Order: sequence, then C-alpha cells, then structure tokens
Amino acid sequence: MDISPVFFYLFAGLALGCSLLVVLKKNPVASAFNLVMVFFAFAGIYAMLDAHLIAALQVLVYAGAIMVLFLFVIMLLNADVPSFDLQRSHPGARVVAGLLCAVLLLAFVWAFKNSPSPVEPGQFSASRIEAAGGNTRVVSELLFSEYILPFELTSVLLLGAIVGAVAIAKRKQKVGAGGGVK
Amino acid sequence: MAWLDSHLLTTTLFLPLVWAIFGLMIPTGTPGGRATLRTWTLLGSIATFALSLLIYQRYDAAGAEFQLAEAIDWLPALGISYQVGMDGISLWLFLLTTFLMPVAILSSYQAIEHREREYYFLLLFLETAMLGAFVALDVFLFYVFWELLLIPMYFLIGIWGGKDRIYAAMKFFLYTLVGSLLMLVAIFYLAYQHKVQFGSYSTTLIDLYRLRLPGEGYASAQSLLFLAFALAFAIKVPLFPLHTWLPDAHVQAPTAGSVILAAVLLKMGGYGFMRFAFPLFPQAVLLYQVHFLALGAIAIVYGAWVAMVQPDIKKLVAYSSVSHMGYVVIGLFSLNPVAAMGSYYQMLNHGISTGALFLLVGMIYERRHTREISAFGGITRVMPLFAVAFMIVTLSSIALPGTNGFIGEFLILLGTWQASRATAVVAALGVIFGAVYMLWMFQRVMFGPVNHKENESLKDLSFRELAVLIPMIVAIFAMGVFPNFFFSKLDPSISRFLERSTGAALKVEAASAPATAVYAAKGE
Amino acid sequence: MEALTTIRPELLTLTDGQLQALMPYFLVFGGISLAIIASVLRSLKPKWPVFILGMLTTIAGICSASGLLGSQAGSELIFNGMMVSDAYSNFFNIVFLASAAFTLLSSFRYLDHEQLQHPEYYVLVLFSALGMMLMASALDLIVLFIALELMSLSVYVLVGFRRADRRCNEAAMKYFILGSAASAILLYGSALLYGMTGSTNIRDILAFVQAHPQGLPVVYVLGAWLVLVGFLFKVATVPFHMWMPDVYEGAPTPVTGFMTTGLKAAAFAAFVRVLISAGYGKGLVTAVQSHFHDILWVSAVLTMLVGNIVALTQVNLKRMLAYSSIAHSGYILVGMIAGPGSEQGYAPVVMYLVAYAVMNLGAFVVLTILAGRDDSGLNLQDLAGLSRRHPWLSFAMGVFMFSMAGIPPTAGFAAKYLLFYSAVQANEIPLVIIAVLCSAISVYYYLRVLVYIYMRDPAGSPAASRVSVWSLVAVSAMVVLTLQIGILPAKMVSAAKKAVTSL
Amino acid sequence: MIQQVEPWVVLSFCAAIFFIGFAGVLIRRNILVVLMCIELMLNAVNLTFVTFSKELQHLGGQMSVLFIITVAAAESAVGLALVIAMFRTLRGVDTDQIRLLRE
Amino acid sequence: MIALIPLFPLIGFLINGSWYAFVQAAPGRRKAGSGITGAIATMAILGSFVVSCLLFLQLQGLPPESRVLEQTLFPWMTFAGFKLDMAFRLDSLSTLFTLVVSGVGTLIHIYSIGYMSHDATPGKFFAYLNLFCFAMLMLVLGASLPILFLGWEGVGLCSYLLIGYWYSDPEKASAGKKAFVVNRVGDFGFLLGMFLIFTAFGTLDFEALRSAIVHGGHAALPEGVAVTTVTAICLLLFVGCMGKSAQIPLYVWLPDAMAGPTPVSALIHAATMVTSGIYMVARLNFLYSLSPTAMAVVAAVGGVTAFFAATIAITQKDIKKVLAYSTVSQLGYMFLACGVGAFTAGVFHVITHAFFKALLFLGAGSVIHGMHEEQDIMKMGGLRAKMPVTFATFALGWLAICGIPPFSGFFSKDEILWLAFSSEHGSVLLWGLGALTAVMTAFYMTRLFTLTFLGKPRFSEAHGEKHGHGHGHGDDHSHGHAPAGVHESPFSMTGPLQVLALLSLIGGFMGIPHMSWLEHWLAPVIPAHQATGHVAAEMEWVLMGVSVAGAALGIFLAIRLYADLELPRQFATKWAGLYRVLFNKWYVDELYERTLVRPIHALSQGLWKNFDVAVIDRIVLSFGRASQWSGQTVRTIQTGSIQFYALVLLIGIVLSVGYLIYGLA
Repeated sequence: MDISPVFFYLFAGLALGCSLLVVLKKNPVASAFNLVMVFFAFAGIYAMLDAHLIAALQVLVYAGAIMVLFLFVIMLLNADVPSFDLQRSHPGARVVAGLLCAVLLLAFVWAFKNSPSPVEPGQFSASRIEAAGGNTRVVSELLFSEYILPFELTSVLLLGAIVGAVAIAKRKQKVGAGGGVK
Repeated sequence: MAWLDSHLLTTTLFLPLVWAIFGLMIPTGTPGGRATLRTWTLLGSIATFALSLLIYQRYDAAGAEFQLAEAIDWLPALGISYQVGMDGISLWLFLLTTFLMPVAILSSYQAIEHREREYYFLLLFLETAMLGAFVALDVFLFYVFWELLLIPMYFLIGIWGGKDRIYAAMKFFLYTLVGSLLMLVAIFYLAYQHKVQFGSYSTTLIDLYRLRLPGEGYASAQSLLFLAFALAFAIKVPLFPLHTWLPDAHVQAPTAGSVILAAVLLKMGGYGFMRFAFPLFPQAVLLYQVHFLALGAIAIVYGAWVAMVQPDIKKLVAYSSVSHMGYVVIGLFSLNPVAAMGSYYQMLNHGISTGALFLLVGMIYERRHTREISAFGGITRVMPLFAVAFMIVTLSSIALPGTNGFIGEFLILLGTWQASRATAVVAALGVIFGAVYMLWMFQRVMFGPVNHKENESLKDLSFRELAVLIPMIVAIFAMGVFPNFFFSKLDPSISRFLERSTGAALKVEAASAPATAVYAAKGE
Repeated sequence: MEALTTIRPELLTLTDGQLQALMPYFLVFGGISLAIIASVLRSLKPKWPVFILGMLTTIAGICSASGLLGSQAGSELIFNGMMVSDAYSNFFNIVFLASAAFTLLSSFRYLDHEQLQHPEYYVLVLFSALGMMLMASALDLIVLFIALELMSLSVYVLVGFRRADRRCNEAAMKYFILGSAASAILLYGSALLYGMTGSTNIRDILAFVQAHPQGLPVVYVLGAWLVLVGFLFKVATVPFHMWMPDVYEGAPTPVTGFMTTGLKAAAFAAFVRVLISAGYGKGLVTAVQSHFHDILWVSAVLTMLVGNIVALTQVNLKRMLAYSSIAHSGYILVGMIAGPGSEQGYAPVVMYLVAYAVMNLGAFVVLTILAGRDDSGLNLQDLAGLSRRHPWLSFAMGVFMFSMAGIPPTAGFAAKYLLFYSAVQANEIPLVIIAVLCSAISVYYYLRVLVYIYMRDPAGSPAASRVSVWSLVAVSAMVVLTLQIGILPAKMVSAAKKAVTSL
Repeated sequence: MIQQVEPWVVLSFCAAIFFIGFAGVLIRRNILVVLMCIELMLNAVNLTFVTFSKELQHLGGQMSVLFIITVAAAESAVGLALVIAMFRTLRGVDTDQIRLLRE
Repeated sequence: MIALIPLFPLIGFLINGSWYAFVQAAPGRRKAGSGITGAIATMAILGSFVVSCLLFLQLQGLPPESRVLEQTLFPWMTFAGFKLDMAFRLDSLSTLFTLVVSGVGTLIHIYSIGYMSHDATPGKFFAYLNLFCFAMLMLVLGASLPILFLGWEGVGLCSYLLIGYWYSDPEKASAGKKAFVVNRVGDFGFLLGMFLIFTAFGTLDFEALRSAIVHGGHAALPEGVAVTTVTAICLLLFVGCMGKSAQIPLYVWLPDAMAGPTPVSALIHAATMVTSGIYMVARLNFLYSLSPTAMAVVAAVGGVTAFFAATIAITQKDIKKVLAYSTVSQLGYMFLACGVGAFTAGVFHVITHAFFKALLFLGAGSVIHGMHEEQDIMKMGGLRAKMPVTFATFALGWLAICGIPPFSGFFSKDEILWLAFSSEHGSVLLWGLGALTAVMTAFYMTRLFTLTFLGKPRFSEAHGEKHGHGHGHGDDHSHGHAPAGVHESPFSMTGPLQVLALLSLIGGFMGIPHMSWLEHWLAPVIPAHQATGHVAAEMEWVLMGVSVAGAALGIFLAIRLYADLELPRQFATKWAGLYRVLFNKWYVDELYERTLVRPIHALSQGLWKNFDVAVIDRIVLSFGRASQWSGQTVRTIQTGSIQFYALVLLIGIVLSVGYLIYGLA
C-alpha cells in the first residue's frame, strides 16, 4: 500500500498507546482525552489512505462533537459523586478478558496475513478520483446517488435518536392522563 | 341426510365438541341451570352414542377395509390430510367410547360440585379427541388427536382431582407427552421415506403401509422407528416399567376421569400398536417380540403383586390395570389370530370392567370420602345392591368364565401359548394372583363385620347409580356369553392386521418364525 | 483513462413499481412525522390522538403491505439494489406492524396506570417498527446496520422508558452496552466481508461466494461469522443470550412483548437473508459449510437446553418467558440449520416466527393486563385462581401456553411440527430428537402457569387489574389467530413458503 | 527501510484497536468509559473499511464509514441519555451497581 | 332339550337373584322365610331332574354305540383360526352325572328349605344354590373343555359365595376366598393343559379329541404327538383336579369350606362339585390311558391323599371337619381308581359316595340344626333318642362308608381295591394303602357315630341357649324361636335323609362285580376293563374278605375305644406329638402360610415400596429433578454483571472462531 511507513507507524503507535491508556486510565476524563488522541491519530491515517473527507469528519464529529458530549456528561455527573474513579473489574476477569482478546487478535492477524484479497481492484483508483474532482466530490456524488437510501435512513435514525434521547433524559414531568379513549 | 351419509364419522366425531360449546352458554348460577347443563351434556353424549350405533349398522364386516371414509386435504405440502375411516378395530373402541361417555357423565352428577360448566365441556371435548384418535387414518391426524386428548384429561385431573391432583396431572401429561414426541419424529421420518420411495410426502396410513424399510438388526430403521412408536404406546398401555404415572393419575382423577382413563385412554396404546406400530414395522415386531412378551408377562405378575398390597382401592385397581393390560401386550406380540383377537377383546373387557370398578369406587367414595380399604368392612350388609354390582364387576375383573374377562384372557393365553410357552405360563400365574388381590380386597371391603360407625348408615345405590351400573353389568355378561357378536365384525380386520404384521416379515425369514407359521397352518 | 461515472441518472428516479413498493415505509414514516408533530403540540394535552395516530399508521402500513403481498409478482429492487420489496419483506412487514399495533393496543391503558403516558412511547414503537421493516428488506449490510440501529436505539429507550425505576434503567443499560458491542462486532464482520468481496451488497456477496467454489479466504469466513454472531446476539442464542432475561424482566411489560415478537422476528428475518448471503448451504465449500453447521448445531442444542432448563426454575413470568424465548430461538435455529437441506427451505422458520409472535404477544398482552404497579404481581403465585376472576383471560393464557408448549390444536404446534418435519427432511434427526425432548421439558413450566391459573385457589385479595376494551380485543384476536393457525395451517404455510421462495 | 506498509499490517492494527476496545468493555466498571471503548471499537471498524476501500480501489468502504460515524453519534447520544437517566436513580455509573436483575 | 337341563336352574337363579337384589336387599325390607324362594329353586332343579330322567330314558332306548345327544346353541368364539361352539353333549357318562347332580341336588334343595328357614336372605341362598346347579350341569354337559371350564369355574364361584355366605364372620369370608384361590391354582394347570391339548391336537372338543386318538376302540398316539406331551397334558389337567377335587397338595381349602351352610357342604363339597375332577379324568380316560406316567401319578396322589386325609380325620372334633376329611379321603379313592385304569370304578364310587356322603352331611346338618349350631362332637352324645330319624339314616350312611356289605359303599370301594391290586397299573402297595385307609375310615366314622349318637349326652338341656359359633351373627342367621331343647328336624329335612338312606342302601347294586350294569352302560365312553390276566380270580374273593374284615376291625376298635372317653384321652397324651400333628392337620396350612402366602405378601410389599416407588418412580422423577437441578445450576451463571455477560459473549466468539480456524487451517 502506497503509504508512508514512517507516518503510519507513528500514528498507529500513538493510537495504540492512547487506546491502551483509554482502557487503563482510572480517571474517565483522562480516558476521554486519550480517546481524543486516538481520534486524531486515526484522522491522520485516514488522510494517508486518501480518505480526506472522512479524515475531516473524524476530527469534526468524533473529536469535536462526540467527545465533547462525553466530557459534558462526565462533568455533569462528576459534580455529584466524589469517587468517580472506579476500580477496574475483578482481576481474574481482567486477565481472562485480556487473554481471550489477545488470542482472538492473534487469530485475526494470522488470518489477515494469510488471506490476500481475491478481488480485482475497482474503478476508484486514486488517480481517477483525482481526475473526477477529488475524494470529497466523488464521495458526495455517491452519497446522493448510489447511497441515497442509507443517507436518508441515517436522517431517520438521527430523528429517532433525538426523540429517544429526549424521552429518556428529560427531567421528570407531570404526566397527562390518556383521557378520552377507553 | 345425504350429507350425513357421507360425513357420518366426522359428524359423530365433532358432535360432542360442538354440543359442548353450546353447553358453555348455559348459565349455571342456579340449581336449575346446573341441572339443565347436566341434562344437556348427557343428551349430547347419548346423541353421539346413537350416531355411533348408526355407524355400527352401516359398517359391513365383509366390505372394504376402511369404510365410511372421508378425506380432505389439510396440509397438502406435507402430505398431511384429514382422513377418517372405520374398520373393525376402530369400530368397537369407538363404540366403547361413546357407550361409556353417558355413563361417565351420569356418574358425575353428584361428584362434581364446582365449576361444572368447564367440567362438562372438557368431558365432551375429551370425547371428540378420543373418537378422533380411533378413526384417524392419517398418522399425523392420529397424533394430533392423541395429544389433544391430553388437554382435557389434564384439566379433569388437575381441577377436580384429589389431594395430589396437580402432581398427578402434571405427571400424566409429561409422561405421556415425552413418549409421544419421539413418535412425532418417527412420523416425519416415515413421511420423508414415502417421499424417497414414492416421490411424494404422505402421512396417510395406507400409503405408509406400502413402505419398505430396512429391518435387519437393532440399529435398522424399522427397529428405531418401532421403538419410537412403541415408547408412546407402551407408556399409554402402560407397560411395565413405564407404568408409574398410572397409579397417581388414577387415584387423583375424579371418577369419570378414572373411568375414561382406564377404559379408553389406555386402549389407545393397544390400538396404536395394532393400527400403526405392528403393520408399519413387521420385522421390528419380530425383533422385539421376545422383549415385549417378557415385559408383558412381568407386567401381569408384577401388577398383580403390587396391587395385592395396596391400601387404597383406587390404587389397587390402577395396578390391576397394569396387570390386565399386560395381557393385551403379550397377546399382540404373540402374533397369531387367537391371541390378537383375545388382546383386542381384552381391551374392550378392561374398558368395561375396570371402568365399572372405578364407578363403584367412586360411588363409595362419594359416601365415605375415603378410599382406604381399612376404612371399610361389612359393606355388604349395609349396601347389598352395591355388593351385588361390585361382586359381578370383580368377577369380570378376575376373568370368570361367563363374564367378558374370561374370553379375552383365555384367547390371549391360548394364543400366547403357541408363540411362547414360558410367557403363557407366567401370564397364567396372573390368573391366580388376579383372584387373590381382587377377592382379598373384596373381602376386606365387603365382608366381615361393620367395624366403622360411619359405615352403618351408608345409603345403598340410588336409581341414578343403578342406571350407571346396569349398562356396564349387562355389557359384562353380554360380552362374556356372546363374544361372537363382537368377533363377527372384527374378524376380517384382525386378519388384515395380522397379514400386515406378519406377512412381510414371514417372507423375509420364513424359517425362523415357527410359531406363527405353524399356527397359520393349523388355524385354517 | 475513462472518467468515473458516479451519478447514474437512473438512480435518481423511482419507477411506479418502486414507489408502490415503498408505500408501507412512506406510510409509516409519515405517521411517525405526524405523531412527532402531534406530540410536541403544546395545546394537545390528551395523548390519545398520538395513540390513534399510531394505530392508524400501523393499520395503514399493514393494509399497504398486504396489498403488495397480494399484487406483487416478483421482487422489486430499489435504491441501487440496497433494499428489496418482495413477498418476504412484505410478509414480515405485516408481522412487524401487527406486532406494533397490538403492542400499542395493550399499552394505552398500561401507560395510564404507570403514569408513563408520554407520546414519545408511540413514536418510538413506530420508529422501531420502521427499523424492523427495513431490516427485513435491506439488501446491503450498511443499510441493514442502520436499520438495526434504528430499531435497537428505539427499543433501548423503550426498555428504559420507566425512567424512575432502577430495574428499568438497569435493563436498558445492559441492553444498550451489550447491544452496542454486538453491533460493533457485526459491523466489523461487515467490514471484513467488504474487504474480501468488494461489496457490502448481500446479493453481490452471495454471487462472489458462488463464483469461488474452490474456497474463500479465512478472513471472509471470519467476517461472515462475526456478522452471524451479531444476529445470534439479537436472537439470543447461547452463548450470546445472557442479556435477554435481564432485559425482558426489567422492561415494561408491553415493551417486552414487543421485543419478543417484533424484534425477534426482525432479527431472524435479517438473519435468514444474511445466512443465505454468506453462502450457507448455497455455495460455501464443504469444510466451511460443515463447520458453520456444527457451530450452529451446538449453539442450537445449548440454546434449547439452557432456555428450557433455566425457565423451569423461574417464578417471575416475564423472566420465565424470557428464557422460554431463548428456547424458542433454539428451535428456530434448528429450522435455520435445516433450511438448506429440506424441501421446505426456510418456510418453517418464517411460520414459526409468526406463530411465536402471535402466541407470545398474546401472552404478554395478558400479562400487561395483569401487571400491577411497576410491573409487580407477575409472579406465578399472583396468578393463583385467576380463572375465577378472569375466565376469558385465563382461557386465552391457556391457549397461549399450550401453543408455546406445542400442543395441538394451536399455532405453536403447527409451527413446531413444520419445523421438525423439515429438520427430519434435512436428516437432522439427532437434533430433532433433542429438540422434542427439550420441548417436553418446556411443557412443565408452561403447564405450571395453568396450574396456578386453574388449579390453585387464590391467595389473598387480588389487586384490581386494568382490563380495557383495547386489550381484550388484542387478546381475543391472538386467541383466534393462535387457534386458526393451529387448526388450518395450510394458508399460513403457503404464505410462508411464498415469502421464502422470493428470497 | 520498508517502502510499503502491507495491508495486513494496517488491518492487524485495526484489529488490535478493536480488541483493545472490546477488552475495555470487559474490564471497565465505569459506564462512561465502557461507552468510550465502544467508540474505540467502531473506530477500528471504520479504519478497516477505509483500508479495504483503499486496497480495493472501491469507495463503498468510505461511504460506509460516513454512515457509521453518524450512527455512532446517534448511539452515543442515546447511550449518554441512558447514563444520565441511570445516574438519576442510582447516583452512580458503576456497572457493578446494576446487578438487580439476575439469575 | 339338553339345554333345558341347565336352563331351569339358571331361570331359578335369575328369579331368586332379582328377588333378592331388588326386593329383599332393599333397605328396611328384611323379608324372612325360605318358603317361596326355596320352592322356586326346588322346582327349577326338579325340572332339570325330570328332563335328565327323560333324556336318560331316551338314551337307553338307543343302541349303545350311538348313545350320544348333542345340541349346539350358538357359536361361542368363532373367527378365522379358531372355532368354539356353545354346545352340549349328553352321553352315558354325563347322563349319570346329570342325574346325580339334579337328583341329589333336588333333595338338598328340599332339605335346605327347612334348614335355612330362619335365614335372613334365603333368596340369596337359593339363588346361589341354583346357580351352582346350573354351573355344575354346564360342567358335565359341556361338549368341549372350555365349556367344561366355564362350569368348572362357575361351581368354584358358587362354592366361594356359599362358603362365605355368612360373610360377617371374617373367618368364613376367608375360607371362601381360600377355596377360590386354591382352585385357581388348580385352574392354572387346567388352563395350561387345555392350551397344550390345543397345540397338540388342534381342538378342544371332546369328541374331536377322542376321534383323534381312539381308532376302532383302541387309543393310540396320533402322528406327531409325543408321549411326553400327553403326559404333560394329563398332569397339567390333573393339577386342575387336585384343586377342584381337593387332592394333595391342594386339598387345604376343603376342610375350611365347611364354614358354609351344611346343605352346601353336602351338595358342593361332598356330592357333586368335588367329584368334577374325577368326571374330567373319566371323560378324558382315552388320553390318560396313553400315559402310564400320568396314571401312576394320579394313582399315587389319590392313594396318598386317601390315607393322609384319613389320618387327620381320626383326631378332628368338629363333626363337619371329620366328614370333610373323609370326603378328601374318599376322593383320593376315586383318583386311585382312575389311576389304576378303573375309571368305571371311580365313577361308581362317585355315585355311591354322592349318596352316602350327602346323607352323612345332611344328617350332620340335622344334628347341628337340632343342637343349635353345635358342631363339636365332644359336646354331643346320646342323640339316638332325641333324633331317631336322623340317627337311623345316619347309621345307614355310616355303614355304607365303612364298606359293610351290602351297602353301596362296599361295592364301589371293593371294586376299587380289587382293581388297585389286579389291574396292570395297580400294585400291592396301592392296594395296601387303600385297604389301610378302609380300616381307618371305618375307625373314624365309627368314632364320629359313637360320639354323636351313642353313649350319654355330653351337653346340658339348656345348651340350646348357648349359641354356637357360626350362628347368631346379627341378622344373618338367627333363630326366630326361643331356645328349646335338642329336637328332631322337620320333615323337609328328614325326608331327603330318608330318600338318600335308601339310595345308600341300594345304590351299590348297579355295579355288582362281573355283572355290572354300570360298566355296560359306560362302555361307549369308557372301554370295558380288560381281563386281568396276571392275578388269579380267586384273589378277588380273598381280598373282599380282607377288606370287610378290616372294616369290621375298625368299627370294633372305635366302639371299644370311644365307649369311654378316658381311653382316647390317654392315647392322646401318650402320643402327644403324633396327636398334635394329626390334630393340626399335619401343619400343612401353616406350611403354606410360611412358604407361600407370607413370602409372596412380603415380596409384594417390598416390590411396591422398595421397587415401584423407590426405584422405578424415582428414576422417572429423577429426570424432572435433574432438569430442575441443572436449571438451578445454570441460572447461577446469570450473575447480572454486564462484564460477565460480555465475557461469555467473547468466550463464545473465541470458541467458535477457534473452531473455524482449526477447521480451515
């Protein structure tokens, strides 16, 4: 793959380290900041992989919106509870979980290494995308043609999520009777 | 009328259910309403009996194998159809059911005091299910009715039963169900085999009779399928050692429930063997003949022995059923006409005589609210009519010649002797022990001085109770003296049953089935 | 170097057939929009308009879907083949919408009593129904994922709808975390499939599998398996079932009913499509096929065993039905395993889902009626002597319990024999034997419910229960359906068959 | 010096992040952190998509990522709402606190 | 016509039975009086007797070889592979039995009218009696073994019902049950014998069977049937006879059967039912004669039973028990006769025995009736004066059974003894056993006679007030009149006694040696006995003398011994052990109780509690318990912890992925 090993390993190392810290740091705020670092590292890798739009969205949506939401909630709740830094779960469970994840990871790595993609490369080579007006343009065109359905659906999903989040998180309110219909 | 002619069986079959649904609409708040309900239900069962007599009249023993047949597609994709028909084997069990139903209903008039509407509904519902099982010519349809009748019986035991009724109802339901589920799998396999061999799915009995399944050895298809069927039927019969649900169910069930259970439900086991297990898997039958003969013989003696020491009359009768139904099993597995006829007859006999015994026990239970043998003694003096009836039924139960019981046991033993002498000898021991436990019980209940004050003032049988018992007693003697009346309609069907159950098998191993072969030569 | 064609004009218009095929979805979404508007209108104090709107929406959706089911000849690919409207999806659309409709019917009085009468409830039920519909019609893994999330997110909220109740919160939280993790796993699987086949379209994936009869890379197998795990989680088969009892117990009763029927049906509906597209029984090389088969086999056995055995020990009806729901997933899994090998294909699965939805919904409607404040009073003892108080409800419960136990003449029996029949055809005889034995175990706990209802005397004075006309209509409809499918299954079987042949 | 990064390396890296996330779900008691770990898993999936997209020269992967990001946002919104609701009744965000429903 | 013979009693039974069930038994209506019911019953059996006589005359008019009348009523059990008609056959053998049964039966019915006059439920009694006659007539008239069996079990039933007639006494009820059960043991053998016959010969009809075996007057084994089969058949059938005719080892029920009313003892347990075993053996003589082994066994069992029962009879104190053991002993004689091939002699003895034993029993009944239910002979004595008619008739019966010429018993007994000695199946041993028994018979009968009628009364006149056991149980059997002294019985009872006495006196003349009418008459059924070549003809007279002398000796000893009761008492103390053994009937009942009844009962109890409930049912329940237990266990993994749930999910993935990779790698 025509990406620079140096930068890749740099970002990958950063992402790996930070994600480990996300898991291992006791303080949720620390975890959150580490997560932001992971997001940034990912954005870098996206950019190297010619996914420019996604790299931008990664920063905007993930690091910008989602993480802010997280921090906001942490702050919201943290005010009430003194010991927010929770212990990690049972040490035995930790070992087992780590071990199992490691085993799985090994299996996957083995699998990745041993299965070359059997598919011929498609028409969207980097040069052709460039010719067609760049990644963002092509992606946007696809979004409104071939991918119109998922696009519309995500909007429905967002609507639903809003209704749901409102229903669940709003302050307790006086409930009106159903009334009228028996 | 023309419609009735072509749908006689279906009409008879579903008449009780429809009748019962109308019965649900009768308000039972007042005594008058309750009486109306009872009369309505009784009329329904009598109407069914009348229709079944019409069926009897239409049935021609010399005619086609299955008569009055009806067939409607039910689930054509799977080859399942609604198919009913009547042959001799169905006929008498069908009549037995319709005959006993009015008796059972009449016997419940006083015993059932609460939730009568549900009770009578369930009884008639049960009748439909039982009748359906006896006339179904589609294996799957049979299975449906077979399971269907668990529902009303479950409630009858569970709601109107004795102290441990819930335990008993549950045990009855689960035990029977577990046995029959494997049969369901076997039915599917048969239908599948029909597809393999003839190109279409079918669960129609006559189609399945044509199947040729490998039958060599214990691991063969026939053997396994037979076991699946046999498990269901053996539990229902019930064959030792699968009998332990019976004492509980019998003891806890209300009188009518016990009567139906003993008289009809147990017969389904024997009927199933005759209609399905034997003709479908002739080679497997030969394979397991020895085992089942042994188990049947054990059941006879074992049931009698255990019955002997029961302190509870109903339990005693329940174990006696184990013993009596053991005869049915050995008779069937003897695979010759005499024993087969005897077996079938024994089923009818057991229906009448054990049914009557349960009625009698119920009557005395209604008076004394106990069934402990030790609570009685000298009842003959206070209830002489009851004593007469009890004596007659007891005699029928111990197979005294002249009563129905003798014909069955005699033929079974005679036939079994041809097939396996050891079995016949052990089974004949049951003749002795049968007399021991019945007469001992009779003696303790009916003879001796009246030891308990409560028994001094027992009322003798009422007119209603006589009306319940007299048909049974008449049946006992009629069947004992004129068995040929019954045989004449049965004979061709039994012959066909044997042809199917042995014919194919004989071809395969003509040499190694001497009992049957010799018999067939001698019988003609 | 030729230019990229990114915008194909034919994708920007919809034909008449496509528009018609989208009708149910439009109707439901329109209903949702109206309901949202109605619920935010301050002036609209009483909540019944939203309820009525919801009912009308579902009914309209059912009508248009059944119209399509009747009229549509083949299948209609829409939006660049990302979704399809065929007999299968329309059949399931009816199931989902009916399930939603009956949930709404039974919920109205319930919400009143629980003081939860928020309009969002109805909106969310409709949202999840829409998600289910899309799940059954999605032909693209990404669309499938979004639909799944649409359904799940709404249901997460519904589960936690009684916000002041700890148990409710707990259930929602558990469901959310485990559900999200499972979604991530599913998604990861999709990514791997995409990487190996170059497409997220499940028809393309199937075509790819069939084009490579000599074998597929390991990653493909892993990806396919992870996607399946995602669905196995949703349908709760062992060992992915752990969330289910807790969630079912904690959720408000009508929501539990909705989950056991709609959600489960949706998960299975999509599961069938994905399983086929993964090449199961349709082009996988023998080794992989047999391995998938083995794993599913073990999972099915474990599911049936664990579900039934643990249900035996439960005293809370909702929890008991949760375990029973696990067990039923096991039976359906038997049908899935047998599907490729039998002449019936996946029709028994579809049939079973319908039957299960009917009887389970019925049972939950009854429970909804009987539930006391905060879903208390749903233990077995609370049912003692119910037959005196509510003969009709008791009878209905009896029908549903017998149906779940698979006793004739009920829908459960018809569905079960169809399922086992097809498994026998597929020569899965040991599996069938285990299944029937497990269903024998199940009879015990179903019948125990009836023991309490019919055979025990009431203990103490029962709490007043809230029988409403709506609930009674729902219960009666379910009783009639249960018996009708049980006695005359042919129609339903042919419908199910028609549905699966369009796959 | 290696001039090229093999695709399997990138994919393995994604898998590593994915399983780190999964492990985090397993071992963290703070629900907020658990939610973060789920985000981590989703990110790993995204990167996998993009990697394949690059390798296959096919934009489907990138398209998928767009939607996944949106869905993830919606999911976190609902998830955090649930956390808030839970916090209101339990006064805590400890997973060990929510063990009322069991067996 | 033949069917009329059993039909009459059946009608009588139905009338009396319904009368009892629907009129007498109705609560509050205790109608006493045996007049009407007794008359109905007597008319019924008298009708049978008349028909029997007519048929006898008809038979006599036929040539000997065709003296068979048949009537088929209806097919009983007929279907493919099996055929059995409800058919009657009257030949020279069965006609004798019908005459005896209906004749003696009529007398006993008449007697019963008097004897049961104070009974509470005479309708029931006479219904049973009629039913018995019906069954007994079926037994002798049946054309095939199953019909014979029908009667066979029918008489057993009546025996059961009548022994337990006074059911309020648990001992009497038990005695009835014992009789039935012991008979069932015999029937077990009977049934198996029947099955073996059917297997071997393919028929159960007597005539068909006979024609399969007898060709030209000679019995010969048909093709394909082994001697051992025939032996087995004969022995199995003989087991049935052991039960019904009270032979060792199944005789134990008969003494207990004396619990029934005395007319019942006379009719059933002396004259008719108990001889049905002999009837059957005689009926199947062609079969028995094929098997020397079976013959030997029959003879040996008969001889030993005769002797054995006689030893017990010597010590018994109950008048009916003595007679009962005497009956067992006499039945042994009859089997001894059959066993040595002297079937005619056996039948002859059946007839004479019917006369004199019925007489003796009825006489004893008269005594008991007169003594107000006293049955202990030690408490009697000197009744000669009080009951002259009874005394006189009883004396005739006594002489007959002792074998004093020319009373009937002499002829039959002498013929048996002679043939036991001379026939090819006989031996000196058998003869010795018979002769010894004859002496003992004379001894104990004389003892009985002496203690009852001779000597001084050993009871007080007021004795009548003390009701004996077997009497006075509530309403069942109470005397209506005030206790009076010992009295002679009414004419309805003494009348039959006189007729029977006459028969005992002259009955023997039908079988005078060498000019026996009986032998000629029976020749079509029982081939005339072959000349006895190996014994000199003079021996017959010698043996006759010996046996008469023996009888005289017995009588003499008994009279000497029991003139004074002190002497027997001394004997009893001197031979205390032997006396106790004899008095307790060789402890046979106790032996059965210990070796059969109790072990089986204990076994049953054990099977029920320790096997049925504790093993089988527990296995059944353990499936449920195991499910429940595993459910309890499995549910504990549902810990409620999210992390744990996720861990299980992960484990599932690891395992499945591992399996997949293992499969692919």
